[in-house]
Amino acid sequence: MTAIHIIVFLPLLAALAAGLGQRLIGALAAKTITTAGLFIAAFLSWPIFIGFLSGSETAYVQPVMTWVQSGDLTFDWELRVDALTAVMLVVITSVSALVHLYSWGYMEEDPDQPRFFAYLSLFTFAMLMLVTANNLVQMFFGWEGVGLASYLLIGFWYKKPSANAAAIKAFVVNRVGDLGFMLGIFGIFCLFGTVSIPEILAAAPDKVGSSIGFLGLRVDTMSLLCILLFIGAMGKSAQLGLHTWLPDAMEGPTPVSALIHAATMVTAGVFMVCRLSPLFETSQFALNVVTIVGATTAIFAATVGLVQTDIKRVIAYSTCSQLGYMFFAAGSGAYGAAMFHLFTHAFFKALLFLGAGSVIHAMHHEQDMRYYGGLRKHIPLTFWAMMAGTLAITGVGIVGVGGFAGFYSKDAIIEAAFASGSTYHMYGFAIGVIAALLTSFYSWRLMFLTFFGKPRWEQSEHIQHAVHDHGDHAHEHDHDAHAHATTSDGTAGYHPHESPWSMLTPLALLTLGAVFAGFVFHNQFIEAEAGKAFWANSTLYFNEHLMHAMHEVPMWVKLSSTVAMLLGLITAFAMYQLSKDAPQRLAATFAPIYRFLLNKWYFDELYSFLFVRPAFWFGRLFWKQGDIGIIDRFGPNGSAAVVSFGSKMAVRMQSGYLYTYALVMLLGLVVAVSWMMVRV
Amino acid sequence: MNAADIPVLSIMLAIPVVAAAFCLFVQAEQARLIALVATLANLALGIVLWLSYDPAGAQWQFTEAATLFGPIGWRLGIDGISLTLIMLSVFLMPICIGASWTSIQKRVGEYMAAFLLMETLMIGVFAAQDLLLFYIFFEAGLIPMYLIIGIWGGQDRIYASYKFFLYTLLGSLVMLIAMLWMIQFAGTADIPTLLNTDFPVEAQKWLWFAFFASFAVKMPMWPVHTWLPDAHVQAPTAGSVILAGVLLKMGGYGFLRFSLPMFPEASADFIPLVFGLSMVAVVYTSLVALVQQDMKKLIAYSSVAHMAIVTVGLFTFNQQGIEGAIIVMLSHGLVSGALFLCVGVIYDRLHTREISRYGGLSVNMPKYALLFMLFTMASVGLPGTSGFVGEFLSLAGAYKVSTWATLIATTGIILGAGYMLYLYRRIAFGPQVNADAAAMSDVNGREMWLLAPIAVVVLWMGVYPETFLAPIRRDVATIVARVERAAPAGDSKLKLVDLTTAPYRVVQGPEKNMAEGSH
Amino acid sequence: MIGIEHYLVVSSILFVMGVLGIFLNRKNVIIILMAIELILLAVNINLVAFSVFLGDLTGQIFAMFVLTVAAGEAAIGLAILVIYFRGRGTIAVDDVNRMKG
Amino acid sequence: MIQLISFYIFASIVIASAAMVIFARNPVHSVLWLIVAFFNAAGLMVLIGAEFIAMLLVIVYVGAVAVLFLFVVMMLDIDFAELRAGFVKNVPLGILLAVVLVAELVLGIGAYQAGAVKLGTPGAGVATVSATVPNIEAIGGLLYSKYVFLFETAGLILLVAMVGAIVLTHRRSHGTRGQNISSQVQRRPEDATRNVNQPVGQGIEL
Amino acid sequence: MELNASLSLVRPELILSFSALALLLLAAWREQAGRLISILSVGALVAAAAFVFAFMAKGTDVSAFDGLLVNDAFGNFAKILVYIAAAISLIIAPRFLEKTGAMRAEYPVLILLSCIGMGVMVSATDLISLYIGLELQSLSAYVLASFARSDGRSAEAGLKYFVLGALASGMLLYGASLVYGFAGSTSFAAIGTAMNGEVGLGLIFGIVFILSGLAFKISAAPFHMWTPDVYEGAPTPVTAFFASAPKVAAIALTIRIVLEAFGSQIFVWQQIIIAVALMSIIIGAVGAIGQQNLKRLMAYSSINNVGFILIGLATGTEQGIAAMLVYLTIYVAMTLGSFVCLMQLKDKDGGYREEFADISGLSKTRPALAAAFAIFMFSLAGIPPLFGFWGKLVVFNAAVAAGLLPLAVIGIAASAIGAFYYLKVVKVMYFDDAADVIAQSDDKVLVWTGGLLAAANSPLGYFAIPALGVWTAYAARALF
Repeated sequence: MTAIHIIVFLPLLAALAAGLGQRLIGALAAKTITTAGLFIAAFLSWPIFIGFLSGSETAYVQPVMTWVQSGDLTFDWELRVDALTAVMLVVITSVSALVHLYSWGYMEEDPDQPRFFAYLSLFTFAMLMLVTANNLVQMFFGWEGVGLASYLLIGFWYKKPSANAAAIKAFVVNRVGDLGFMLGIFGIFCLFGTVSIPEILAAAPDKVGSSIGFLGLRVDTMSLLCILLFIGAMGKSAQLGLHTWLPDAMEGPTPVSALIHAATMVTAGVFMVCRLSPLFETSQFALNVVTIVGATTAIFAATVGLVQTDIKRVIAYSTCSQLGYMFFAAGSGAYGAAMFHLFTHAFFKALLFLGAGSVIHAMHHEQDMRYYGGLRKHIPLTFWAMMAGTLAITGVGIVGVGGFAGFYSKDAIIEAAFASGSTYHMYGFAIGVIAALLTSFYSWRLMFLTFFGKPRWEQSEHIQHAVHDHGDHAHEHDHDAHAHATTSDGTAGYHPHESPWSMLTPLALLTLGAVFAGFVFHNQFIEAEAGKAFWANSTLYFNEHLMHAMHEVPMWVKLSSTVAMLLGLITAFAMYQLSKDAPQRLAATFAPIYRFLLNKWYFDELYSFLFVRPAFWFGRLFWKQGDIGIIDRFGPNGSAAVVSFGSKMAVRMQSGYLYTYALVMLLGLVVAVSWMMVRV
Repeated sequence: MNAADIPVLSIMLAIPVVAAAFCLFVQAEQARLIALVATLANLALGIVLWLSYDPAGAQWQFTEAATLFGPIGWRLGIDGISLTLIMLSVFLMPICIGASWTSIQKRVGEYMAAFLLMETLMIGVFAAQDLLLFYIFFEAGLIPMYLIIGIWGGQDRIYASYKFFLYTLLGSLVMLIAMLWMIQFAGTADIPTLLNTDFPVEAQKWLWFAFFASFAVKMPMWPVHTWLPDAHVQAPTAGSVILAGVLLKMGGYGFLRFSLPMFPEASADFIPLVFGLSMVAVVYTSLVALVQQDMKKLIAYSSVAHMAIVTVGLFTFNQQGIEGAIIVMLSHGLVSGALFLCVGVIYDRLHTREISRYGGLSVNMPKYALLFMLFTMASVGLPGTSGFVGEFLSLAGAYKVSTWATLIATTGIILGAGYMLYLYRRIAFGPQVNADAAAMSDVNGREMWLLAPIAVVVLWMGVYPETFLAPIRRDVATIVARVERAAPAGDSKLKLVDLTTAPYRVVQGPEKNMAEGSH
Repeated sequence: MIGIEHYLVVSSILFVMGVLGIFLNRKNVIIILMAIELILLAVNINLVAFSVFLGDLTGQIFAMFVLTVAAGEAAIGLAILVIYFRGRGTIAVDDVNRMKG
Repeated sequence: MIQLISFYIFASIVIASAAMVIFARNPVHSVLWLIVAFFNAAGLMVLIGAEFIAMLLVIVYVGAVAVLFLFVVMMLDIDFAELRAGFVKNVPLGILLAVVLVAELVLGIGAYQAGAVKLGTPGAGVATVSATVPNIEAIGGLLYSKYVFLFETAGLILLVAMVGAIVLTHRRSHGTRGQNISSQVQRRPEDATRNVNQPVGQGIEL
Repeated sequence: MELNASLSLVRPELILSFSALALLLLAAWREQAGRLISILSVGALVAAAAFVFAFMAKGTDVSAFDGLLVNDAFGNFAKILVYIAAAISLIIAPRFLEKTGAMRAEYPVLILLSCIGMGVMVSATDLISLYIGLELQSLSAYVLASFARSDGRSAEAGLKYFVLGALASGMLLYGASLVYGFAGSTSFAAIGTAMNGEVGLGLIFGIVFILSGLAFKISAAPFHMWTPDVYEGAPTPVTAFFASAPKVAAIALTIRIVLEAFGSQIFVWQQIIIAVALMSIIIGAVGAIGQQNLKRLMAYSSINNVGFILIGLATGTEQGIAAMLVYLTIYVAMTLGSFVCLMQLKDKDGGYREEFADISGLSKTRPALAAAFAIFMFSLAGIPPLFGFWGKLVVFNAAVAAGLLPLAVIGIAASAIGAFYYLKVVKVMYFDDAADVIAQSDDKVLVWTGGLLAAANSPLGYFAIPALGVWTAYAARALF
């Protein structure tokens, strides 16, 4: 029993205890157990991480037990600890522990709290299994396990149809990615005869340049395998094409969004690419694909984020966009940068989500930013936390001096893309800069709409309900009837309160992360020498040439993201603080584009048209026309009809008349005799 | 006492028959008890069998031979594959009896007798070492199942029972002719001997087809699957459990025991057929499952899709594929059985299988919802459950043979997730729209005792499948060795090509030159 | 002496007429019984002719047995006819179809 | 020559009367035509020297069978007016089949050309027709030696015919009392009569 | 002495003959002695069977009456089967016939006489003995068919049976005369010799005619048309008898003549047999589906089964013949059992029922009877593990061994159609609502007979396989 065992399995035990034993131990105990478990895990994780940072730890694998042994395919349950794992360990356990704590407050009124905490812990366990996997199948176990937990948590409020739909969507879309992942694993096993990650990575260079049969085609071996694996990563990390589930996943409780859909699970794809980076390095083609997909996702999500009104959706698209950054960093070969961004992003994005949760909590579950405004004064602590997060995500900082977390990681990515130099990477660089602008814009837009200006709460149904439920207990749900209640200050008489300490503590801790994570850790993550030493203890391929090159990019490149950030801030300030109707006018002027963005590039509609509706249509077709109309009709029912027709004929021939019988006998005789004559 | 010295298999075959005879003559209450005791006794014997089976020992263990019936040798014996399937049968039987405890109120004695006979026949199928004996057990199962569906079934039970009976009968009759031919050719009906008999390649083709006709129906493979939804929908809960749990496995067992090792060349020749049908089945039946309004029908269609994975796995000719297929069979036996039990639980309360009549059961039946969720996840092949291990192994094996088949079969994980979660959502999630459904009580102790053991085994098989892989490893290896000479080349062969003609110029390893970029 | 083929032709014509008599007639069962006698007569002619031309008495013995049986058959046939008539009051062949299908 | 002419006469009458048997409207006429046919068939047999069988044919058929037919025809008391000579609907098919069959028989056997018929050869040990032994004697000899068992079995056939005819048609006449001979014979005076010493004026108690 | 030796070889027939005559006298003497005479007849059959058994043990083929009859294992096996079937028909009959007012002492006597005929049939090695045996059996059968003379259906059955039977024996005789003429002898052995080598159409026509006549006797399509009507019309015990003993005898006779007389002309008769077999299987199965009357159903079932039996003959091999005998034995048990069940279908007024509607839901009111009936039905359908399966198996095994694969495949596929109507009986008894017209049976004899036959058809029957295999193989070897 080592620390890593405890870190990984304590959440599982806590989840089981809370989930299955909730009747026995009660809600409070369930919450305590899970939260305590996570804090213990987090406290155990940090020393490991620090050990790797300081170089006192080396990578090792802890066996747990055998899993599958089938012919030459063997994979066991085992826990791999290396620098990459350690980074993920601290991210996962820390954010998870904080989210657990946060949920005490956020979910206070929910009757199903033990279930919620059990799911959270279960998720953590699965995520830990994913990052400690030493073979692809265990990684897949974690992969699917987090998918399950995500499904359960998105659908946590299972009475809400939209939550259920979102949960299913998340699971199914992820499965599309998993299809690629599984095929990738199969291909790797087929090629290398093993699914053990170190063995694969060791053997991969030998297969460079070879070709392999796939679907009747002959394709480059390593490209095929990497692309297949990357499809899996795309699903989990909500990259363009397979991203549609992520915004819908906001149907889940906000702590879930923070933990799963910002800090940890969605980064699994990035983690996987980094974990297998030596493999990806064998195929430039695959890296190019990763770059393009990542960059395109970054810009796509950012554009959509511009026009969303739901506070969580804005952050969700932001997440999506940031994941794109991470991928094109990986595609550029800057895996360290990708991991670094993953690391910082975990803190500031979790912070943003939890902050948004705090806002939502304060606003009585109203999530539409159009009904916020002026919250700065009501919930100041939340405001400052959010501000820190915004500063971090937009990458505020001064080149050469320092800045918030995002400043280090995002700039590193943009510079690495530039440094890589190929057409694809230049595309990534350009996108990165533009997306930085957009990021800044929508982040500030969020801030301005939420915390600045005047309250606009009176139009919110949630607030009105809250007012009425708490006020005169009028349950009449007639909207117009509430018009008279509108007060001039736009608050509808509702006064948001700051969240309890259980929610604020995590905000505070994460704020620390958002502010300092970049500054403290950027050396080990991306500096050429320190990074090389740090990442040497992992499977991550650390390209020190690139890291060197990154620091030597022209100054305009280094400044470009800062400029973009400022531009975004200014635009947002201009549109949402100075001119009140600029957004509306803009939307009216560019109506088609606005609608295009508002409808998320029509991806949902397209998929519904391409896949969902045809699936049902074909299902019905196969069932009614295929099974019933053809197979049954010409199969069993058809033969039954033939037989019963024959039976009717036989009965009719059996007329009861002697002469018919005699005639049939004669007929038989004559036929036989004739046959003999003909034949002989 | 040494278990090898007593005829365990014969005793396992005899107990249910004797109990069945008793059941016919006693009151309902006693009949239930007798059936339960008998099936539990068999389960106990099964565990003895399991524990005393030596995976490293002789290929055939617990062999018995007697010449009671002249040409039909009473020759029994099991290898690991038989062992696991026998275990599955004896494990599910007490659960079936328990599932019928209260829901069957008419003609209880006969019902229990039918089930007990069923158990004997199932064990017999897996334990028979004589071709004719196998056929007798294989075919005889039709009678009790016909009666179970026809007497204790639902509205359209008669159509369903006929369809079940005639479909499967017709399928297996031709197989009988082939068996006779084989016995003539080899001069023996002894299965172990036949397993090492090399039939002429031309003869193999039609022999294979004759066996295929039977096993494909039993499996069931598309397009001869249409009996299954009807049979499932109409059968009582326990009938569905045994049908999905064990009867469908006979098809897979048949492929494994006969088609592959006895006709390796023909099997290899017909891989495209098997794969083709399986690919169609996965997509086709999954889509059909998606639009079902009847819970049992949905699960039945999902069974067809899962069985298609089995057929794909079996015909991969490699260790992973075949072991995976066996695990899928075991897993599907447990999971779909459990799903049918889950349907039975709510059917007993509301007496409808219409999905739309339920909704929001998580509220009033949390334990039920949890178990149902577990089995749903196992059905969609979530890692950590039994469903994953088998599917993964069989598809991993299939990849070596056909990437197309693997790709299409793997889409089953998407579609499977689609229809199963959609089902789960409509039953357990959402608002409680039906007052009567909302008033249903959670699973009681008896139902818990039925479902919990399955849940445990499902997780066990998912986390530590070694328990189930160990006994079959040597036997699958034997089969693989036997079919090796006909093993297909596969379409994913590696070719080391000249770098200059490679479709993409590949930059060599980690030492690539930064500035150069590529392409 | 007349050739055997003559006898064979006569007997085959007689045989076929007997068969015709069975299924052409639809009004009277007695005629059918007589038609049966015609068939047997044809057989007897055949047997006797063969016997003589083979120079072998067996055929004539056979014919004798046929004769005997024919007598017995006639008796039983008529007896059945009688009870049938008693029950139904008709011997029209058309009416003998209570059972069919 | 005379034989040939006789043959043709007999043969044509046999066939013609056979046709009449079938087509006659009146069953009585049919029976009479049947008798004609049998007589002429007997003639055909006599022509080739099978005189015993010929005689048997006349005796059995004309003497017994035909009379039996006549008897039944009369007994059944059928309304002959109703018995039109109707034909069934499949007549054309039936006649076609009959014609085909005749043609095939004639062609197949080779009877259409004289001398073409190749008969089998009786093996050794069979009863050959001898010119010196009379037909009836030869048959008798064979019948009571080799064929004795079948002969007796044929007797059983006749027994069956008899028993069958009786068991089917015999009706126990109800209302009439049968005579019980043994009880009549066993009857003794003391069973029948009783002496009583009856006092005067009290009447008799029976 | 030759005659004495021959007579000693026909001892079973002699016993039966004398018993028949004596019992006839007894019947004349004591009018109400039907039951007693039945019992005595059974005794006579048992005695005859015992003699046959004694012969069989000797095991050598002995020719009697200068080659008219033969005493061999094959004939003896068939005789035993015939006697057993006849005995069972006798045992189950009295109560039924009494209820329907048709019980007369002549019934057992006629059965005995018929048995003599059948004995002659199965041991005949000469066309004349064949004919005599056949007619003795047939004439008795005609009488038995119309035995319930007060029942119009019975008389009609007799009439149809008689007319068509006479036509069939006319065909057979015509064929026999042709064979006699062109082979030069009536002895099977001599005919067999003559058949060697090139033969003319005369002989071939003879074969066709003879086979047609025999096909009628075994009710094989297309000469089966009488069967449903006669089976329906005849009193049920008589139908049971028809379906069992005469069928055995006629099939045995067919086997013998085909193999011993026509053996070398296999390409002529094999085609006919195959065609007839397939037609019988299909027509029997298809025709049965539309039936409402259970007796008619059994008639079609017997047509169907004859088809399967003929597959064995089509092989022309020793194995095929042995298989036929196995099938025949099992068939006798199945069909007699079915009729025993049918005879227990009495309503509360004691009337006999034989329609589908009457057995609706029988399993609820008379579970044991329904179970027995179901066993017979599944057995007839050839579903393992019931014993009927074994019969089908050996027959198809023989066909496969002889290389007749297409025949085997078509035949076995058609048997699935057959399964349909057997299932229908089970369905009506088990799945449908109870009609509750059938009263409790008060006839212990039927219950016990039915029970024993059901046991024989159940998987317990498999215990008989070794013995049955040995005996049938032994019997079949006698023909080769």
